Amino acid sequence: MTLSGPLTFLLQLPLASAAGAADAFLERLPLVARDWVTSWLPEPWRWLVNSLLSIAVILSVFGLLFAYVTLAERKILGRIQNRPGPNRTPIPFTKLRFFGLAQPFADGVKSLTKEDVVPRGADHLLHFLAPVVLLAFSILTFAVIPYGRHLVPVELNAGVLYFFAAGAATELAVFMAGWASRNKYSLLAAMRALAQLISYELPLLLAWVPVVLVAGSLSTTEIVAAQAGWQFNVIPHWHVFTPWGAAGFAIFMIAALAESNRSPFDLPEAESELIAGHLTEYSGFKYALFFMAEYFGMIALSGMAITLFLGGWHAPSPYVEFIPSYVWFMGKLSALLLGFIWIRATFPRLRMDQLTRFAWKFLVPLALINLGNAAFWSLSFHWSGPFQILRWLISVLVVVGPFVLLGRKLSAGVAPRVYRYAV
Amino acid sequence: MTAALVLIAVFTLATAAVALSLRNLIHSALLLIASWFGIAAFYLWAGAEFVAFAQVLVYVGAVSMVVLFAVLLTRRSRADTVIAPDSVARAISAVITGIAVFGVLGAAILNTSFARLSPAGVPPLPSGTGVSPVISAPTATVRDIGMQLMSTHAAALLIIGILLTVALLGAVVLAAQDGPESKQESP
Amino acid sequence: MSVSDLSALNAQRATPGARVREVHDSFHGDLLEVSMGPHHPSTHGVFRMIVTLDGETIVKLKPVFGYLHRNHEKLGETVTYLGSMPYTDRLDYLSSMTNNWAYALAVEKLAGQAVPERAEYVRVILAELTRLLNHTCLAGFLMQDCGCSGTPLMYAFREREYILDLFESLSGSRMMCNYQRFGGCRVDPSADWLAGAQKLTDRYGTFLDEFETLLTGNEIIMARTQGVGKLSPELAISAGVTGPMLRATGVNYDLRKVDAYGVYPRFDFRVPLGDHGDVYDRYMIRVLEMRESIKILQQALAGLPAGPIMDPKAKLRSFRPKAGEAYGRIEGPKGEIGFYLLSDGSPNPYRYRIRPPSFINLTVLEDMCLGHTVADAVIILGSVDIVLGEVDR
Amino acid sequence: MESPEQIRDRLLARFPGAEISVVTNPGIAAQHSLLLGAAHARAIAEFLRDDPTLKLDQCSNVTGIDWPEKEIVETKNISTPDPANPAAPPKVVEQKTKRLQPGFLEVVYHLYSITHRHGPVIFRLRTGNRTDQATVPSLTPVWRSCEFQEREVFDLFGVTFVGHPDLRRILMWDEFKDHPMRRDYVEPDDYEWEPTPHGAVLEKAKAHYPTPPAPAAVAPVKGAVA
Amino acid sequence: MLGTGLLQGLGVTAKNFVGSFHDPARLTTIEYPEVKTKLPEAYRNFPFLVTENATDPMGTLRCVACQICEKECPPQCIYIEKSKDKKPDATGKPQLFPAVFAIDTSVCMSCQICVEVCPFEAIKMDQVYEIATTDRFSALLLNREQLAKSNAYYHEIHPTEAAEVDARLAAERKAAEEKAAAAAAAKAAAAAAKASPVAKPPLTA
Repeated sequence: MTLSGPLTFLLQLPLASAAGAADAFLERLPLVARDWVTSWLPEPWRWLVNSLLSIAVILSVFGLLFAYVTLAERKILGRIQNRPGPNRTPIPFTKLRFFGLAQPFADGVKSLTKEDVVPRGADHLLHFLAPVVLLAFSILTFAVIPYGRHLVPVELNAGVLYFFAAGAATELAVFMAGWASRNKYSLLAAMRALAQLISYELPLLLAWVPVVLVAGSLSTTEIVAAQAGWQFNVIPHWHVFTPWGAAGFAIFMIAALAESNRSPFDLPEAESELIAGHLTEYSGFKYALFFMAEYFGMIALSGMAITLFLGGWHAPSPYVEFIPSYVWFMGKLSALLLGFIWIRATFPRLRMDQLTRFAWKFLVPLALINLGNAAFWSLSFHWSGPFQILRWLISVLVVVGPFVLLGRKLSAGVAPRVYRYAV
Repeated sequence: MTAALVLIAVFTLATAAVALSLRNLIHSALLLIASWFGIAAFYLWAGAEFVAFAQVLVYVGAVSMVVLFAVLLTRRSRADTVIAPDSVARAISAVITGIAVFGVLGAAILNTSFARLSPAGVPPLPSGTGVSPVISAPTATVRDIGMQLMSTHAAALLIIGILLTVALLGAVVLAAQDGPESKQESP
Repeated sequence: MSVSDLSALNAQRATPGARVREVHDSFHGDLLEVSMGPHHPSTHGVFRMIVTLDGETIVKLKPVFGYLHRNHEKLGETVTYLGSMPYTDRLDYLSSMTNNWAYALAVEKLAGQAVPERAEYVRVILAELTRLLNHTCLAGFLMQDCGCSGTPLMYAFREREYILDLFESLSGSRMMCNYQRFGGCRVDPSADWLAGAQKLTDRYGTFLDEFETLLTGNEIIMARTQGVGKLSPELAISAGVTGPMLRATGVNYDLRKVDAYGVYPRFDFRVPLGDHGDVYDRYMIRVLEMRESIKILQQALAGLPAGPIMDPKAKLRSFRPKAGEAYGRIEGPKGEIGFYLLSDGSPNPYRYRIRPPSFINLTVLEDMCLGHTVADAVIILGSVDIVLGEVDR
Repeated sequence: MESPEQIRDRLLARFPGAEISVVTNPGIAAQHSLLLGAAHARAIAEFLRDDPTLKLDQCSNVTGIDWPEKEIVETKNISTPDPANPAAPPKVVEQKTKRLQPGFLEVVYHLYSITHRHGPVIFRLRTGNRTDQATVPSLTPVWRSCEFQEREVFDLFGVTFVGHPDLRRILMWDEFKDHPMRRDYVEPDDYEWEPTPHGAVLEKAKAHYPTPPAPAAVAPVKGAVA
Repeated sequence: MLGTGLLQGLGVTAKNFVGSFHDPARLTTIEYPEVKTKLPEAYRNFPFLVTENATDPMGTLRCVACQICEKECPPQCIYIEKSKDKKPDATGKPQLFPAVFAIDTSVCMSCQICVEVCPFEAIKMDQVYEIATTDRFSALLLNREQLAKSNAYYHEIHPTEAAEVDARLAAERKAAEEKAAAAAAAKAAAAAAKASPVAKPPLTA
């Protein structure tokens, strides 16, 4: 991180200063727009309208993102499966299709107009509350993510903790949905959801603890700030480009897959086993709310992964810093979402016991070792020259060694087989 | 300011009380979780951001799951119905336990030396919202809490850790009485 | 059936197999009875399993079927011998060509009808194409049951389309081919068709390579399928399990080798055998069988003789076999498909019986599922390879 | 593989007193079968399964056949030589004898040996009649593959298998009354009413549903529509 | 190492993702109402009745109402009523014709057995598949007029098969004509012989 020499210095000379980038017009555009709107209001109202505006912007941007992520998921899944995906929904009253871009709105209208069926034996209150609670908590998580250089809705000292506290309540809603439906499949799904949450909460938390340790703060803005700068103007100082950061990022993303109930960890809604899991008895708009919350969760976790490991809104190189920070954030977000979709298209589902075993016997030990690795990394920050190479070597070894050993243990007895033939 | 406190307190106590009185165990459990949210809100009100979020994370995120699991997995055994809810022995033991816990907590509170807070130090809260955009002081940062736990209260931390480990092991031992016949061959 | 009856059932089962575990001790909670199906995404049709669960572990599983029952055998007794041929398409609608063949073989046995050599070759080509089709689809369905979001299934269906195109251009229909006749085949494949079949055969290996890269080495699939749904060879033989499921247990029994029907003895192919009898073996045996099928196809297409496609003495109208009975069977993709016909000399069979492989293979479903979880039951059912049109008849 | 006659002789030597006979198949396939009496069926089945030379370890196919009661008219030409004129051709008198063959149900088992790769050995069991004595011993304890197939025969033909562990209906629903594969089975007439060119079904349906549901659809064949 | 299989799988799906944009062998979807596949010649759907002459379909049906197809039809979806009188067919021979010929397409399973058993080449398989209708009852019961289609149409949909059929029919017709001519000649010869016993029998016999 601190390997700086004359070469770096020379490379940095022709570049604009960070302050210059911060003041670029595009960079400040959202702030300018906000101030322009609030300037029409009397002074005492401005703070309130400011917060309302940021809420509205977050909701609309991520609502739209949700809509198009569903479309992108269906289209990418389609392309991976060698079919075009939804492409026939026209703009209403016209024959213009635009590759089916109106599909999410058609879906929305459809789910709004569908009958809301509640089973007779269901717990009506909880059945209604479950999607509301789920959506509320998923939206709460958006509050602390720094979307751009100047775009943090709420600056909290314990921002990361807040994020995960809000996220932890979502599985509660899944349980409520499963239990209130009065359906055996839903109940099994609820139990699975609980077990899954308990199992993956731990690796998820342990995966970001090293970041806090190295960055020295629980505030999201400070964590992003700690990842500023570039090595030789090409390798950014993002946490993912350190051995412990790469391992932490991998663990975090695996746990995030599990937390957002995505394949290969989509057991609570395993369609081939539990029909639709906790969503079995939901229809119409409540179903759509669940769907939305699930994607919000996915987007929020990706956003947090970007904040913690992928340098937040920082550009990958000073040469492309002229592109505004929020564009970089959204680009990284899209890449991660693409990864989610890609993984979903490829992997089968794990079984419940394998899922928990994978968490407790593989991810948790790896995350704990990774914590030690990060501690070593932060204690050895002053090593330089050949010691720097040694530092990398040790750190990589501490990541790869346990991975190989634990992986071998995990996959014991599972191997490709050789078959015999009778002629 | 105080209105917010009153609201939080009423919410917490009411949910706890209703949780106690309900017959449906799942509803009780969910209300218990709601009251934990109330406690978290109280911490927030008091400016202890870290503790508040930790409360939600630990209690709502994890302990609630354990509670729900316990409710769902426990078989309704005959022993529950035999003990009458209003038996004298039970009431006495409950009262004694309650007084003991209260005494310990009260003593701890009374013996703690609180840092003096200037009125200005209390964070300005928009009444009723519970979450403030900026909390300035008293900034007990994570680093401070960590330092405290690792130095002053290291012994307590260790003891709690051992206690929890023992409890965990006990739970494992209890759960493992399944016997070898159900040991499933797993790949 | 109550839990106490289970021990009685266990005692009565003379053959080896998993036992129904009695769960009535104080530690276990109440058992949960879940009715999987008839409307369940993974039961491959309208099939129902009444599953009794202890947590998520299966302690009892009773298959219920008949939702698609149309008394096919009675229908066969009310129509002529020829009239049953299109009905056989509808048994196992993934492999109508082999059903046709099995029925034609049984009738030919009954009536002593000879088949020209060219027709025998064409039958082998079509049967092996059907095997490719069926096994590819099965692998896709199995992976769908494992939770792959449709990707392997779509790849399987893409290849299936090419085979169905071949069937359509030969027989006129994609799935309900109605192609075989007593004493030959209905139409002679043209040179174009044979070239198309050759092209498909040549590129099918490439597809299988890609398919296997996606699935065979996948750690999740291996973890999900290895050691799951084990079937012992003794139980498999006793329960009449046939086809790839039997060979996955290590029993070397392939009717193409044993009965040597048709012109199979002329082809050089091997029979892959599994050693574990679990879901992974059943999947892999099918994949390996597909590779052998490609070899057979290459040989059959190269050696296809010229000549008539129908025996000139074969009768289409007023076909009345002599009184008597015959049982003919072939190695269908799902196992031994046989037809038992009893003739009283009239134009309609007196008794028309189908030996449905997937129905009989389901006998051991409970034995394979006991002690596993719901998720495993789904893939075990998927690995049995059932088509409800055949199970329920 | 041994012929059915050889198997019969060995079985008779092993089980003296058992009813075993060979049923010849007049057809071209010439798959002859053994007819076993119910009393020794189970023991014989176990013998067939375990005998080292036969080792019929797979029971491939189990099926029922319904033989309803039928009147058999046997025509016999009796030639009586004319006592008065022995040189003349004998006088031929056709004599018809009517015989009532009692009905029974038959269960046919097709056995194969996976070990020795031979087969089929076919044997049959017959019930006493089609009503109250429609029982045969179950062979499910000998071969598991009989479990579902015997249930199917029970369901569709009404043969009760004594000793079957789980004898329930399998393809028809539990409340169903008749046995549909019997030859005298009368189909229920509760068809959904649909126009069809075939009068029989239409008449039945109309009898069941006195008022046709859709008057527009009554005309079975409408006039020319371009 | 753990995960290599998974990575290979990701590679395969990525390959298919890219391939679906440029490789027609991968993306096989055809967008149906706008684009249609070319039907193979052998494709069959429901049967139709062949008429010799499109201008007079009912007068030139090849069907002679022999009812073989009605008997052989496995789902029993054909319904025929014979005519009371006879009409001359294409060769001028008086034949019965179907007064009623109906096919219940809701029951028909397109098995082609009626085509195979027909000794008169009168019923063939059609290729029209867009036959959805909102009337479940009478619209699915096709009558004689709806079923009759010309031989030219048959040539259009099954050219090879139709050519074979026509050649066979022509040969049969020719044979029949020759036979008839021979019979007529023989008759004439017989008559001639009767008239003049010294006349020689015709050579064409």
